Amino acid sequence: MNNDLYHDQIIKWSKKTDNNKRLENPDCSATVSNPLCGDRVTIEVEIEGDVIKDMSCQIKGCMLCRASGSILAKLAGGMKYSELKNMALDLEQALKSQTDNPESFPETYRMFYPVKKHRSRHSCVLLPFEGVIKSVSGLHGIGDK
Amino acid sequence: MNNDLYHDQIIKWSKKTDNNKRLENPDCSATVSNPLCGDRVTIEVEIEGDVIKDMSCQIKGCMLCRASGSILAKLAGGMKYSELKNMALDLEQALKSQTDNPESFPETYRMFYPVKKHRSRHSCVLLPFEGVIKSVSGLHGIGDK
Amino acid sequence: MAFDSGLAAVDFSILRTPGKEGELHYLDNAAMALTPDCVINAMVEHDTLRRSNVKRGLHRLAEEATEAFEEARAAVAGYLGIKDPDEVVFTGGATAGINILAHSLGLMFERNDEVLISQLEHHSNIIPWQVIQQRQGIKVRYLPITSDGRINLECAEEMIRSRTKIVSVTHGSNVTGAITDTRNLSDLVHDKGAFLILDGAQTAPGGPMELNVLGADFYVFSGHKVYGPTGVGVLWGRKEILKNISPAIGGGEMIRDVGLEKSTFLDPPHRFEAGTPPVTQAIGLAAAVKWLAGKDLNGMHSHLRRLTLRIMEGLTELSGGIKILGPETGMERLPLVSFSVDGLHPHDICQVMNDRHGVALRGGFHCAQPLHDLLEVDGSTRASLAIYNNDKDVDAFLNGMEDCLKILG
Amino acid sequence: MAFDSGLAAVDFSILRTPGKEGELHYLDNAAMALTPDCVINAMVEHDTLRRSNVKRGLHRLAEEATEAFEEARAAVAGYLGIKDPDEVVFTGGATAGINILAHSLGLMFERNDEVLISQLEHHSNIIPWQVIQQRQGIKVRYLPITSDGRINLECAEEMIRSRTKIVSVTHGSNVTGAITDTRNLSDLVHDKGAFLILDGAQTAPGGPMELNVLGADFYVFSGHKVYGPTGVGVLWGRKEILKNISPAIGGGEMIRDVGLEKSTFLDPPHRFEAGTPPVTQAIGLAAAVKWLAGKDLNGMHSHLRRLTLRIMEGLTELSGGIKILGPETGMERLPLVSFSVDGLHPHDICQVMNDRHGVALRGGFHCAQPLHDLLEVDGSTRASLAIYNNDKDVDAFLNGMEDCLKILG
Ligand SMILES: Cc1ncc(COP(=O)(O)O)c(C=O)c1O
Ligand SMILES: Cc1ncc(COP(=O)(O)O)c(C=O)c1O
Repeated sequence: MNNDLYHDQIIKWSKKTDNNKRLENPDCSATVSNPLCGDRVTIEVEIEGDVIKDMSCQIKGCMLCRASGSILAKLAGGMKYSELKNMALDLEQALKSQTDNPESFPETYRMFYPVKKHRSRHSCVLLPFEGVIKSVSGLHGIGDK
Repeated sequence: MNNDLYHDQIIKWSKKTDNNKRLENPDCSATVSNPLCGDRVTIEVEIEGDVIKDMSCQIKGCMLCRASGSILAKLAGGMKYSELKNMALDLEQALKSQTDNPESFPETYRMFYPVKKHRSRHSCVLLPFEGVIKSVSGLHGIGDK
Repeated sequence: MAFDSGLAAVDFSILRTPGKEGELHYLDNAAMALTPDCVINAMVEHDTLRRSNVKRGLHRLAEEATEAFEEARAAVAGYLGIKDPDEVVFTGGATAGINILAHSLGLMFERNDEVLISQLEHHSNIIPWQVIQQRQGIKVRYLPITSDGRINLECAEEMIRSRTKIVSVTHGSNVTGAITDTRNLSDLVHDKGAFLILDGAQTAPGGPMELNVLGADFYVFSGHKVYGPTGVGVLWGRKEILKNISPAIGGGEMIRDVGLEKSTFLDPPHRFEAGTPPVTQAIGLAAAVKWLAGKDLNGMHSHLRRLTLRIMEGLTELSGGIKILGPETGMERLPLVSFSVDGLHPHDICQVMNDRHGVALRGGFHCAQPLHDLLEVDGSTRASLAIYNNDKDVDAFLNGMEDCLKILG
Repeated sequence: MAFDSGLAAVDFSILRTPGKEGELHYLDNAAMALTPDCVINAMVEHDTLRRSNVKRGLHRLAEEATEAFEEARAAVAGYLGIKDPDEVVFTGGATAGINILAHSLGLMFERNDEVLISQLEHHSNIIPWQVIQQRQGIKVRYLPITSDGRINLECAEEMIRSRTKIVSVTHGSNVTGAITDTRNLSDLVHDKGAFLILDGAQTAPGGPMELNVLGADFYVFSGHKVYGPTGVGVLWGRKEILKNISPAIGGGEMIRDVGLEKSTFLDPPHRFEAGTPPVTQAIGLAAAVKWLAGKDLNGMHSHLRRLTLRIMEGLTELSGGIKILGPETGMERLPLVSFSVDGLHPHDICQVMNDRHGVALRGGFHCAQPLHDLLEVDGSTRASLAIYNNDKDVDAFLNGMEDCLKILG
């Protein structure tokens, strides 16, 4: 029996709570949910031009979703929104692709490689990204680039 | 391959048309049909007390139904209605019973023994009886005996 | 090289092992086709290795079952020639598919809206609309048919009007064998902003399709007529339309959020798959369409056309008031032939053909009573062909019919 | 002698041949039970010997298929303890059965009529009524539940009133395991001239029944939860009521006479079986209930009661904020236990239980979102038992839960 899906790193990240704090002056926010498993993610973003300044991520959901959200919230500060969108695409592709190659995952998300073979759980990992994209794409002039 | 369902007697009776004539003064009449195969039987009966005087039987249907109707129309004249009802019951029971015994059929209906194993066709043989019963049971004082 | 129906027949246990009653000439394929061993095996394999409920489970069996079920959906999408498997809804059969559509689209109808069907329809494509008519005061109207049993499409332009919301017609008739030409029809329907539903129960068995070319918005068929299992069927619909329809048939696995007053629904296809779907049967159906797609289909079609022609010409040569329904020889038709015989009841013909000749036919109204009323025949007898039928079956049929006329006539 | 679950387990290929992943502790039976080989074999035999459409054919295969199908109906009637097989309607599943009822009875509703369900219901017994509510302006009301997850029947007397036409409740909850006491309920319902529908999806697997004793007018269940095939279910109704309901789901094989304006319907059960029924699956279902009826059912029930108790007591002993939903130990309940764990998501529990312990559970809302909202839990994890489960499965479950709390807590 294998233990790889919930390995130490995932567990550690899933328990981080520092990005749960709400932002004082978010430029945008959004809530997304996954009806199949009841996960719900609320994202707040501070953004200047194309650059994300700060982000919070409140998650009612499973460990995969919480771990993914914690990493994203940590990473996002200082990142370009376009980069984040590309990372989301890369991650989705890596999860869904037919070939089994951990290298295809964005480096900071390589710990999610074991999720690959559990199709029904891909959406848990992707949900925080969806939240950011939904949130920012509501802002005029950025989202529709 | 066996030939027994449509044997000579059945064919002969199915082609008799002498009872297709309409009665001049029927006491009662009824039309019944079998939605599963589209057979339709119209019965007219002249009856005095419990005794059937004359009967006509017009059939749009398959050979089994026509043969059954011809025999019934021939037999019925002079028969007590209660006897006819009993014969209908006997015939139905003989068709449906689990045991394979031609003797269980009313004598005049023994030619229908091969129908026994074709469950979906029992109703073709029984339909003319249904017609008589529906017709006579409409008459006050007889049908509800 | 000529098509060898024997190469298909060997795939069927039921044909390899004739019963004690002798050879079986199965010509009742339009009612239900036989099913090849690979379909049966696919279902046995599923039930013995991956049996579980689908869509939500996280354990191994549930994940494997869900994967197999979604692969089945993709296989059916492939068969239909459409890109997005999410346009494929698994149902209980063609009838279930039309009922889902009628009841769900019905929620959007207003009084005096019209549904246009045809006089050629199977009861499955009549009764559901009559139910909506009775319930909601909409109007069901009927495209007339030609004397050779095709939908009279010349009337379509006039009959489709702004109140027409749905045009729902058979893609191929189970009685006359006529195939509906959808090209102009689709344009006429869409010009008026209506939707076109095709009942593909009899055309789906013809092999892989290009549904988009047909110009339909919805297409339904049954598993058991495409060599697949009973208990399963398919409703295909364009995604952008399916997304905007509220499902009238509700249950588990199709909702997003359930409140006491109101609920919201998942995206298609799930919103139309209320309750536990026919999992094992969907997998069997996928095996069936993959099996069929692997055959020489051009060969099959010309083989079946030839056999159909033999039946029609053979019947014409028999004396005794035989009337063939549907398009005459030479015109396009499905590989089936329905006919009436003056003075003979279809059930008598079927019984003699079975008892004396081992030929399985179907007789009656074939669930198309309005059509028979119009053609003024009291039921008909139908011989319908499938990939495994051969000249011996046709010989047995024609000899049998000659015998029938002798005995019963 | 104690009940030996191993004697049941040997009937299942899927249990005899554990995958490479090691032993399987299948505790997801409330979602779908496994199916014994005799059921699979019955279907294979049918498809390879008697495959044909039913109800109207006159050839050998059609007669044999019809006979087999009607024998299946009789077998199910026997299982339900009712005399007349014509009260048994084959459907696609429990959900399909409730939809047939809701839509058909819906045709008779008047504005402001009421349907009373409960807060304990599966979505299958909520959504169809909400659809009718939205369409026809009837009102769906909810019997409240007790804090231990039973329907609060004390409110029934007050809530069932003259406008109430239907009371439709679960006979056994798939979440709390509570079993509905129908004796008084039935009287209350009938006193007001309403009908009582029982959702038997979770009670049907308990073995042969005496439906008449329950006092219900309708009862639905699914094949796949009684060790039978997917794609089939049963709707039972009292003949004199069924006879007076117009079917809302229409198609072939259920009509008496089809006119262009209006049609008339066959007697029950056929009027509710629109289209080709799930023939092979009905035969599989009959094999399943016959197989189950042949087991030591008293033995099974006390065995499952004991295992259920072990699960409940085992969970109570674990530290870590575990809350068991439903009746407390000692009270009657179905052999299933749902629970929530503070701070742990059910999907995480299910995943770890599967990956590390080979235990198959189900987590989430179990298609009963209103119930979870009321119990104020964000989903639950469920272990549900069947005839083949044993102490080893419970051991694996309890060990696994301890591990889960350690890893995830
Ligand atoms: C109580 C209850 N009712 C109804 C259903 C629906 O059954 P199905 O999905 O087989 O239609 C289920 C099963 O999920 C259930 O547990
Ligand atoms: C043209 C047509 N439509 C619909 C149906 C209904 O299919 P099913 O009975 O499988 O639902 C049939 C088959 O009988 C058919 O031939």
